[in-house]
Amino acid sequence: MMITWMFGAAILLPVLSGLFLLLRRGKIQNRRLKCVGIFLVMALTALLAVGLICSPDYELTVWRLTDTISLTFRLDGLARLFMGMTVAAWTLGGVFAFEYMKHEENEDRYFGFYLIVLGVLLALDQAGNLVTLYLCFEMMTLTSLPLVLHNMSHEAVMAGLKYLFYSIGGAFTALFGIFYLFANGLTGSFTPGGYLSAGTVSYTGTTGMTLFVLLLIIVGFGTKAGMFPMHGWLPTAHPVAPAPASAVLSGVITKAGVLAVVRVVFYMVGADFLRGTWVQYTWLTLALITVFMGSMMAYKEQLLKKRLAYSSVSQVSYIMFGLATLTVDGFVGGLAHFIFHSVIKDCLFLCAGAIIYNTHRTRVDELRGIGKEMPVTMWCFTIVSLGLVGIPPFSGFVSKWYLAVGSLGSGTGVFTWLGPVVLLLSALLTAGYLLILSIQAFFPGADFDYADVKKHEVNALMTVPMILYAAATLLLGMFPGTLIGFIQNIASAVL
Amino acid sequence: MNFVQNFPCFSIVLCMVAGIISTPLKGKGAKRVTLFIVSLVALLSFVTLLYILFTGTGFTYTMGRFPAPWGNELRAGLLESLLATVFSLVVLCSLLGGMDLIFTDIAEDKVNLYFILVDLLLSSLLAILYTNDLFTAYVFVEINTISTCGLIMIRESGRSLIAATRYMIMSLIGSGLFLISIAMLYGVTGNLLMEYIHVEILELAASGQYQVPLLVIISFCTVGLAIKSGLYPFHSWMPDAYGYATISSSAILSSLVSKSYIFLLIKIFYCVIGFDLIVQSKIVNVLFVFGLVGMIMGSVSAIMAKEIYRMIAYSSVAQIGYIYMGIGLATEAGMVAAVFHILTHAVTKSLLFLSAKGLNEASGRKRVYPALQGAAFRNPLAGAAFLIGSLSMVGIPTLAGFISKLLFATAAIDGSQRKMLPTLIVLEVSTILNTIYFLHTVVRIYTPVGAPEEYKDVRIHPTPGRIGALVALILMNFGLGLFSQPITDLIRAGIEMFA
Amino acid sequence: MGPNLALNVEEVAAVILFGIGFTTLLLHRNMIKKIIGLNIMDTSVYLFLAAMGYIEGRAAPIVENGVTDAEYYINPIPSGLVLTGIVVSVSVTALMLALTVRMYRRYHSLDLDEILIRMQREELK
Amino acid sequence: MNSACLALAIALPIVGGALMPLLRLPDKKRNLLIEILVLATSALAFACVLRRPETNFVLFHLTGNMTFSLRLDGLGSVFTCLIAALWPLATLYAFEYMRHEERTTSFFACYTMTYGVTLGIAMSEDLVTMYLFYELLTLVSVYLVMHPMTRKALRASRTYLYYSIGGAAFAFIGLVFLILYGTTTNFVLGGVLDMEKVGGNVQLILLVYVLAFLGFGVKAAIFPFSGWLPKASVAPTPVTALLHAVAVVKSGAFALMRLTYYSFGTDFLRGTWAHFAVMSIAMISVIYGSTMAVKETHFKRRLAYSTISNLSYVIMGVTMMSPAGLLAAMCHMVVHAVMKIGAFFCSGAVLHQSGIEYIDELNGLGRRMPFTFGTFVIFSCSLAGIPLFGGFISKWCIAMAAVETAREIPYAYAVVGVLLYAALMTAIYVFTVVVRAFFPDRGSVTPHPEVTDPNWEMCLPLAVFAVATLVLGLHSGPLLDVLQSIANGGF
Repeated sequence: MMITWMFGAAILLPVLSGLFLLLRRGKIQNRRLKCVGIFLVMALTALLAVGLICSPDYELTVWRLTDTISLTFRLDGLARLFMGMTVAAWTLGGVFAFEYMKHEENEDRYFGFYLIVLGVLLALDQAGNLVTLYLCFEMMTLTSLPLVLHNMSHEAVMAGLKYLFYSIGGAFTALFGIFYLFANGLTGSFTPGGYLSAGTVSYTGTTGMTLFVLLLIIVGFGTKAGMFPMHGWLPTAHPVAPAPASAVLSGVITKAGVLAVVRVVFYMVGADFLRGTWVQYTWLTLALITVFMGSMMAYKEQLLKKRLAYSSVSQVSYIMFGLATLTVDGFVGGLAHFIFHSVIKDCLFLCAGAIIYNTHRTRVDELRGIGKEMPVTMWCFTIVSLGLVGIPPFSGFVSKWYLAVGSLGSGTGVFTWLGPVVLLLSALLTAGYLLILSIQAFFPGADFDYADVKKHEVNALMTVPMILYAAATLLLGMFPGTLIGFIQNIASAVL
Repeated sequence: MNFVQNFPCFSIVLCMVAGIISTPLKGKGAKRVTLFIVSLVALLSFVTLLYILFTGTGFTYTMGRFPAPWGNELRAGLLESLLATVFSLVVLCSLLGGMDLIFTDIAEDKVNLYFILVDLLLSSLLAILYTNDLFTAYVFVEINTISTCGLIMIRESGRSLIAATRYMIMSLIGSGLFLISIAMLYGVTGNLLMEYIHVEILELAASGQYQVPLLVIISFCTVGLAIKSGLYPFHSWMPDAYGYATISSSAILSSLVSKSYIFLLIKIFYCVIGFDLIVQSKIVNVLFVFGLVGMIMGSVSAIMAKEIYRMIAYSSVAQIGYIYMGIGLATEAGMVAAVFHILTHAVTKSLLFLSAKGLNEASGRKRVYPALQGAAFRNPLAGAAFLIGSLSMVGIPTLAGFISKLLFATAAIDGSQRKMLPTLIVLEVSTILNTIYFLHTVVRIYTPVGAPEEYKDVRIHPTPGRIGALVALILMNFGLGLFSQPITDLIRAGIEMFA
Repeated sequence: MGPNLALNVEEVAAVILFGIGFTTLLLHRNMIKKIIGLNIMDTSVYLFLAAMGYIEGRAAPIVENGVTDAEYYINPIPSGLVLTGIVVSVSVTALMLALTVRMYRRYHSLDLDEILIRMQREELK
Repeated sequence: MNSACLALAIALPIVGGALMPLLRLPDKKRNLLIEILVLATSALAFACVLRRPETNFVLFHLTGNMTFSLRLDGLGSVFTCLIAALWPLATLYAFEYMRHEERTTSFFACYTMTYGVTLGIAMSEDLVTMYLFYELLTLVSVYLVMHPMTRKALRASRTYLYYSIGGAAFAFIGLVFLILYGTTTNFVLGGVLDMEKVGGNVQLILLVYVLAFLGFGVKAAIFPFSGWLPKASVAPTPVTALLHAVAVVKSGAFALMRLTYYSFGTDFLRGTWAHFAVMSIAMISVIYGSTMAVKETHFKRRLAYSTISNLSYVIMGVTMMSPAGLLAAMCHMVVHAVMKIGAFFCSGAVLHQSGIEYIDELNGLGRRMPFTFGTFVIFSCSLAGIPLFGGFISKWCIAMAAVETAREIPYAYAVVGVLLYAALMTAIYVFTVVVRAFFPDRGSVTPHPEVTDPNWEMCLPLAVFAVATLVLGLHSGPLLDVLQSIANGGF
């Protein structure tokens, strides 16, 4: 009973306070009070979420849409992992935004939707069956749309629409698969290991068709994760959104696609069903293409936030690649990379936001010598960049290690070695597009004129989240044991 | 011999007598005589119909005292008396509906002549319906032609003169062909009475003699009557003739005259040649094709027409196409459908012409479409009548046209497979075309805005005669639509009496 | 064929005349010529009928010498038909001529096409 | 309940509407009278549905075995309830909407008569009766299209007329064939074809079915014959909303259900080339409608194209030729009716309050008319098939039916694909409106800053429909149960 209440509160509290904020838009004059209120809501939600994370597994059927379609939520290891990441990223991003959004218009609307998306994401993380997952997925798309088009320039609105249509299109593609699976008997809630491999349900679909719809689901939900060929929205949408929004978009929302794929593949169908089939190879191929292509595009890109967006395209597909190997190590690597990349990319976007907020510079070549102006920001930037490249002892190294191990042990023919090669190549490119920034920022070269450079760092509301993220990158890289153990528990259940 | 058996002959003679009486009378007197006689004829025909229904068989009536095979005979069956009833009722309604206009359109000293012509026309129509020998048929066909010509040209405008001329020329060609076919038939069989010819022809057919002359006879006769009834390529006289005569003439001509020839043709098919022989001769296929083409071309011309009367006249071309299509199906069901459509068309076309006149009066006597904008509000009765007539032509259930369409379609499906699809498709295409021109006009007359200023606020109050005629025709339309079962049964029984 | 043609010389003549009359009626534009064509056509049919109606060796159907046996006379109907036909054709011709006069008075032409053109011109005014 | 009540329910609005112009009442009294009339009819209709008369009601005999007769069965009840529920609300909306128009009396007369005729379609016992009401529907509703009396409206009304009557002409062929080859023309679930009579003419009958399908499909705006619908959106919004989203077009879809499930019979049709043909037609219509809707910038016309696509969802359900398909078709019929009439009313409210017709002029209007656009968001989500809203449920049903059918006929998978393609297009064409209304480009001007939400007469229907959409989405179990039993022949 207590859990039901906590569950309801964790979702409804942010949603309702977000709605309240939207309805009282522009009516609350005292900004400080408002920010404190929002912070309290987020903190309370985080507490509730932590409470849920610590509680034992449960499954709640909240409502029945029809006799066969129910809205069910369940808490398991995967849900805990995602919930934890979500509240953490959200709270830090929120704090950052208190300062960042000062000079933007319509901040009430921003915070209103920001809170609503938080609630929806918490629900999404705990979605217990296909329909609930799909519902939350759509809701997330719709409610996060205002975050993307926040600044309302023509460009932003167009980007927002692009985001919307890619996401919805992807979701509908996946819906085809959901229809098929559901109509043929896969109506239950998510179970580790899935139904088909275990044969615990009378399934009437044909193998060929099931494989096909699985590919559709992977590509469909993969849209959110920016997987080739449906990655087009990501580099358009991220740069136009406000920096804290980009951070959570890239750090958390893209991962929702990963979550959905994991749920379907590992919790409905079962990895064994997929292993060795053409769908697995296609999935691997798509993931690798995305990894490589994302890095290349990021390397070529001159706009800072867009570069980061391409980087996200590439990095999220690391996760996809790990999952696609269908091995325990790959799975662990993937999910670990999910956490690490979230932390890192959140931080990178916050740094970019801080730079934009402070100096209004958006292009990479304008950042020479900025290390002198904003040392804290750039240090954080450098630390997490190293993490992303995968240099020990930073976190990215751990996940990439597992990914490589998983790939080598997957028995997928050419992919066993091609995977690690591409990952390495991409890591090199990552170094190329991120570290070069740090180098230019701190060592602008002899001809750089330091005369009119003053140190003007952003204030604590912005630096603290960045520092926390950077610290997390380092700590997770040095002491990954707990996290990896936790993920290994999940992996052993599903594989 | 029962007294009732004299009625067909009486009707014909009465009409002629009415014409003779009308000669010295003035217009008003002639009108009274004619109306009386026409009503009387309707009554007599109806009694005949009841009598035949009651006795269950038709009868023949010998004119003069010459016994067969020489004399002239009338023959009354269910079909003849039914058509006679409907025809005389339609004549009555048309006259009543256009009465005020007869007196304004026609020079005062000629009004009585008009009524004489109408009497003559009705008598010839009745004679064509009832006749049982080809000689009488020919004579009355010619009388029909002459009186029709008179009815067209009596309103002395340039167009009506030319229309009459064109009508005469086409008609004379038709009657020439008809006449020569009669002559050849006589040459082959030595008889003019239908039954006797039929017997001879059956023998000839059985023995295989005279195949070619027989074919020529059938073709001449069919083509001659087809020309006279205005089947598609021979229709050019119709629009002018119907469009520019006084309105009663238009109503009578379009709904009755050509139908009488068609009925004569049907009668010849059954009673003279024999239906099986006709089917073998393939002439029905020719009729079928021309019927189909006529359905489409008539409608297309109607769509292109710029005046309401010409539109209705072209629609008649299409409707005659329907009837020939029904005949061309060469089945009994097709024939029933054709005869039923004769009735439908008779009551609908006269309704349309009369109501179109009403609309025309409400629009400053202009006939072009733009002038008719909103006319139904200026003359509500005429508007409603035109609406109902149009809906019937389009084939909305509960109206006569729907039943016709239904019968045609059913006949087509029951009949030969080769004719089924063309029939159905053309039927539906023609329905759509009908919709286009009829309902376009309906929409226009019911559009309350955009009427020209000068007669925007005109309100027409129709004469009692007009009201009565329109209401009667509307009721007949609904009657045919709602109680079609007894009527089709009647027609079927009538056709069986032929054979 | 030859002997048949020679035997039925009236019928052959009738058919030829019919053709002439028919085409004249149909194709000539001049009203008067049309009417002449009409008459030729009708006449040919009467010739045909009369030829058909005559039976070799019988008398006209007028009772002569008190003989009432039907075998003695020819069938009166074709003759009657011819007579009636002549009457009809006379009246039709009269009607046509009357129409022609009317039209000539109005349009000053006997050419049907010309009349049509003039009529349209008149209506346009 | 006496079966004469059926006839009464039909006659009441027809006669009442026809007499309305003769009474010459002042506007207020007339409106009151009409609302009472409509409500009474609805009450009667609901009463008929709840206490269904067991017998039929014969109006009169036509020829032979053809009668004009009324009878309420399960499918008819669904349609009856649908229109009986929507009509009073739409009428209420129309009072406010038409306040400043001319010739309102004749408008409302036809509007009310259309109600009766539509009920007639729902309550017809056989194909002949339905054909009669089907034609009448065209005739009474054409005046409503031409009501603005502009050149455009007149042209649209003519187009509507030609399409509809032309369609009926082809439906007529089906009617005649059923008279000849059926045991009866009455509607019987499972079909009435007499297989002995059909004999070797199977191919012919299939062809006829396709022709009749196309014929009745004209009203349901299937692809090659959908041209009239977008044009007809020149009509006043209450007409576009009620007739061209519900009454008229649903009559077409309803007729197709009757034709497929109750006349020709699905056992006869399943798996034949005709089945593939009609399925393809439905799919093409969906694709066409949704794609054109994206292209269209006129608000009402966009919704009209959306109607084309959504109606063909219903028809896709129909063409699944299974009880599940019928269930899905009925479900989408109901759901689409509620959400599309709501969406149209939103567009009408915008037009009425601000005169804006084109979507690119809607910049920021969401702020000015929060209620209207708030409800529009609900309708949009429902149209796009987002869970929690009604549209999702019906799409779910269609997809389930399609997957089920696809086990035998793999072609039906294409239906699911088309469904999702259309869903994407739907999302595009509705959410662009929402985004424009709530998130205008910076620098674009909000026109008519003084515009507000309309008064209660227009808002009440909107609220009701929005709530209905949500309820259908959240708690559709009972509805689906009823529809399920109808589709299985239980009613």
